Amino acid sequence: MDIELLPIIVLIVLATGLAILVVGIGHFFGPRRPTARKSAPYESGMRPFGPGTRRMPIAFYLVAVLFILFDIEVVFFLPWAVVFRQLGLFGLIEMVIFIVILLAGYIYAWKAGALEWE
Amino acid sequence: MEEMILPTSEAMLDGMTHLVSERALEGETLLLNMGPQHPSTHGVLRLLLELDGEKVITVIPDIGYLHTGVEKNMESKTYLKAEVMTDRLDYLNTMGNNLVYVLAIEKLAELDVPPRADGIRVIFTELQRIASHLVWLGTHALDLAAMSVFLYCFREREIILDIMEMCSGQRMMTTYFRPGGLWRDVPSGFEDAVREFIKIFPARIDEYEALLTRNPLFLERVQGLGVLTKENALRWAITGPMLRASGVGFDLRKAKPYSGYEQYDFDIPTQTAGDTYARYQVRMEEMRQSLRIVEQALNKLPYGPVRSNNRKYVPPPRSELGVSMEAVIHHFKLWTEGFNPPAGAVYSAVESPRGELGVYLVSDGGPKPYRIHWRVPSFDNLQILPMLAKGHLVADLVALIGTTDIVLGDVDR
Amino acid sequence: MDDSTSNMEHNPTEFELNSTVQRMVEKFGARVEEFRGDPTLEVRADQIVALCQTLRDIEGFEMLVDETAVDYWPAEAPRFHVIYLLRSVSRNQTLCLRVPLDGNEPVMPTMTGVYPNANWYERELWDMFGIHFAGHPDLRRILMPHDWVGHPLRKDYPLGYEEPQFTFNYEQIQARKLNPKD
Amino acid sequence: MGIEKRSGNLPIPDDQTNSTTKTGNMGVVTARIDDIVNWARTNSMWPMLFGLACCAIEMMGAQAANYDMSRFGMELMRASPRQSDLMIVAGRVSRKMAPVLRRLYDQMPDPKWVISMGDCASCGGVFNNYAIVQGVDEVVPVDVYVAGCPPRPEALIHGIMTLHEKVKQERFKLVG
Repeated sequence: MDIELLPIIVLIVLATGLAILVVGIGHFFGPRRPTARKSAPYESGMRPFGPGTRRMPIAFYLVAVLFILFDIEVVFFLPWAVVFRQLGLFGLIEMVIFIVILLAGYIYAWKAGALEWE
Repeated sequence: MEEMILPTSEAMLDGMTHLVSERALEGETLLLNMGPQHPSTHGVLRLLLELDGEKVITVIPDIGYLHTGVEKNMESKTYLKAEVMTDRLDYLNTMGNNLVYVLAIEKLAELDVPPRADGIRVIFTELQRIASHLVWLGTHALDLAAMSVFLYCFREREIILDIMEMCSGQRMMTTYFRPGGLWRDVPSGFEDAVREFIKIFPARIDEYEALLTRNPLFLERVQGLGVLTKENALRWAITGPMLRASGVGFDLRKAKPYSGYEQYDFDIPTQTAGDTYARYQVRMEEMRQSLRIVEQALNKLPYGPVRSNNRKYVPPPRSELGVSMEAVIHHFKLWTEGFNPPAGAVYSAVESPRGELGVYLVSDGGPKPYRIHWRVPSFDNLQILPMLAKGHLVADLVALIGTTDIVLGDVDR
Repeated sequence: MDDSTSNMEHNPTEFELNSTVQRMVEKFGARVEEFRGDPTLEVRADQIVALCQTLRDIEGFEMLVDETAVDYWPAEAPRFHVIYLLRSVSRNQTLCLRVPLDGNEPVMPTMTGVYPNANWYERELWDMFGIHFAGHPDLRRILMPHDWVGHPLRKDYPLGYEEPQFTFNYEQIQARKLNPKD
Repeated sequence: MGIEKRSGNLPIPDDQTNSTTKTGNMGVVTARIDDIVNWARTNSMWPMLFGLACCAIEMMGAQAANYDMSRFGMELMRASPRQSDLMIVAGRVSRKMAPVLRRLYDQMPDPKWVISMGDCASCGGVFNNYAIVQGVDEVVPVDVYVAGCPPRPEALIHGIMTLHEKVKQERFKLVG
């Protein structure tokens, strides 16, 4: 474990530690007084009705999948951007090909009307 | 009391079960409450939405969550005390409410109003129109995610509220107009404050226009949304900017001028597209026209009394009380029992920022109004929301509520 | 009442409104009252829909501006008067119609066939006065809670005045007032 | 082990100085846990977006640039009761709205406070009739009443400052 990775480890430990600390304090010390009226679902002020989980139209699923797809694409940029200098021209071409492939997918989705709601 | 989750049919529908389609009841389409507590319903309006995913199938408005029983309460108060309630109806157009109530009394009692009072009434009503349009623009843009416009609009609105507070002592609920004129004359700093506002405001409107008018994000959301044809507008008795945005140039200030509007030269902005963008353009242009009226009214403001000297209806000035016995008698009568206008029924209407605001006043000769009905524009403008919203997305419904510019105090009375 | 309005097709004269009123009087035998320069036509309940139909189609009154009611409570015979205010945007005229109704639970034909925006007005009249409109597509309460009893704007309905809480009657009001603590 | 809230018995100090005096040397800052918790609560108390009538317009005015309520930690008007600590009842509450108001109050997580803004919310105000609930304290427990019809934005902010002082007085005892 060479010394360069130490800062990242410290960062991870601090971040998760703080998160756990904050949530933990709230979880353990926070008073819990659930009443039926408080835990009733919020229906903008009206009485809740019907089952909580209902059938969702497929269009929501489509939008979600498209988002995840292009989000992962962005995640691949990060390691590339870090070593961008060392990779030089080869890295650039590699990434452009990667982007073009996904761009084709994007244009297809756009033309097929996946982004419009209807 | 235990509140368990009730099945769909009885619980939330409060007697509206027969209006909801069969698909909704068994859960194929989503029944959702855009209910009384919602950031974009501009008050306590409840819309029962039937949604197929994001698309709105039917909208069932349920109003009455701010019903204040003003008409019943005014029947038990004398004319002057009842005027205090008129401010609370359409709380964005308080001066307009006062004006229409006072005009109704003056028409009923055939009271004369000195020209200076008429001029000041016009100035304040137009300033109130600008203030109301500013709140409309601020909240409408806020609903469409243009946060900064809200803060700019309220900055100008504060200037107008300061002018109103300077004259009437209250920022919003002024009760400044009284039957037969005004409560009292404007203070000396009034003219400079209004001139200052006239000087800076056109630049501010250009600021809003620069932010929104050619902003593609805004245009994408408002163009072609909620088209209201001319026939539909007339059939559903839509009045005000919504009617003028559909091509009918009907404005009560021109059609039936009151308080001396015929002296001022201003034009009525109209559009023909009838969609949300047309209504936006009409209201923005109306702000400029109102400013023109304020300027002309200020230049033509005559000197003289602000209250008619008809002692049967208007209390005498305090200076007279020490001198003449009749003044004391009139003063005592007016402030204890109020005045008794002749029996009869009148309808008087003014052009409020939302449309035709009218008062149907029935008097039986007693000191209290026998029956007073407020014809409010938002009541009709809200009635066509289900027709406008059919087939649009839920996000467009938010823009539609903004463009109808409804005020729930107006709708529920 | 005649005035020069730039965007009106032609400005109406006093004579024109009177001629409309005269035609309606002959056709429906309506009674005319004049107050502060505004004519009011009084017709029976079964004539009102036909009258509004002719007014809208022939006389050009496109807009039903307002529909309200007045309760002359002690008078039993015509207890409720339903008032219609029609407006002709093209001719810039306003006309007031009045329909007297007898009894405490009057029934009246609906106007939604002629003017669709009467829908909510009539629902409010049912809610506030208890005037039933036959043929109304969905007559239910609009302003009051759906299970409210009574019609508030009737003259015999109490105002619901509650004595305000001052120092001298603080204890009695405090005892009666429910002050939830949680 | 939870913290049981017990309202303090100290009178609200007339001048606005903080009720806890600072210790002498500032080497190690010690403070009671009550003060830390109260300090955290008062400085980020998020109101619920619950505008009813005319007072809501004044509340928007107080939130806007000129009076800027967010200087006192009230940056966000949370739309849902789940994320809000303070309910400002801004406007007249009608009989049809009272159950909705009560349900929203119940759905707010503890600790929660209520400011009744304006005369109509505090005592029915101008409207004393069948349609208006004569005072919100018949529906929800109210902490601070702000007078005015509508109260000026400064009056609302003063009401909020009074609430902050009241919250600062609260003392907790550790429940075993």
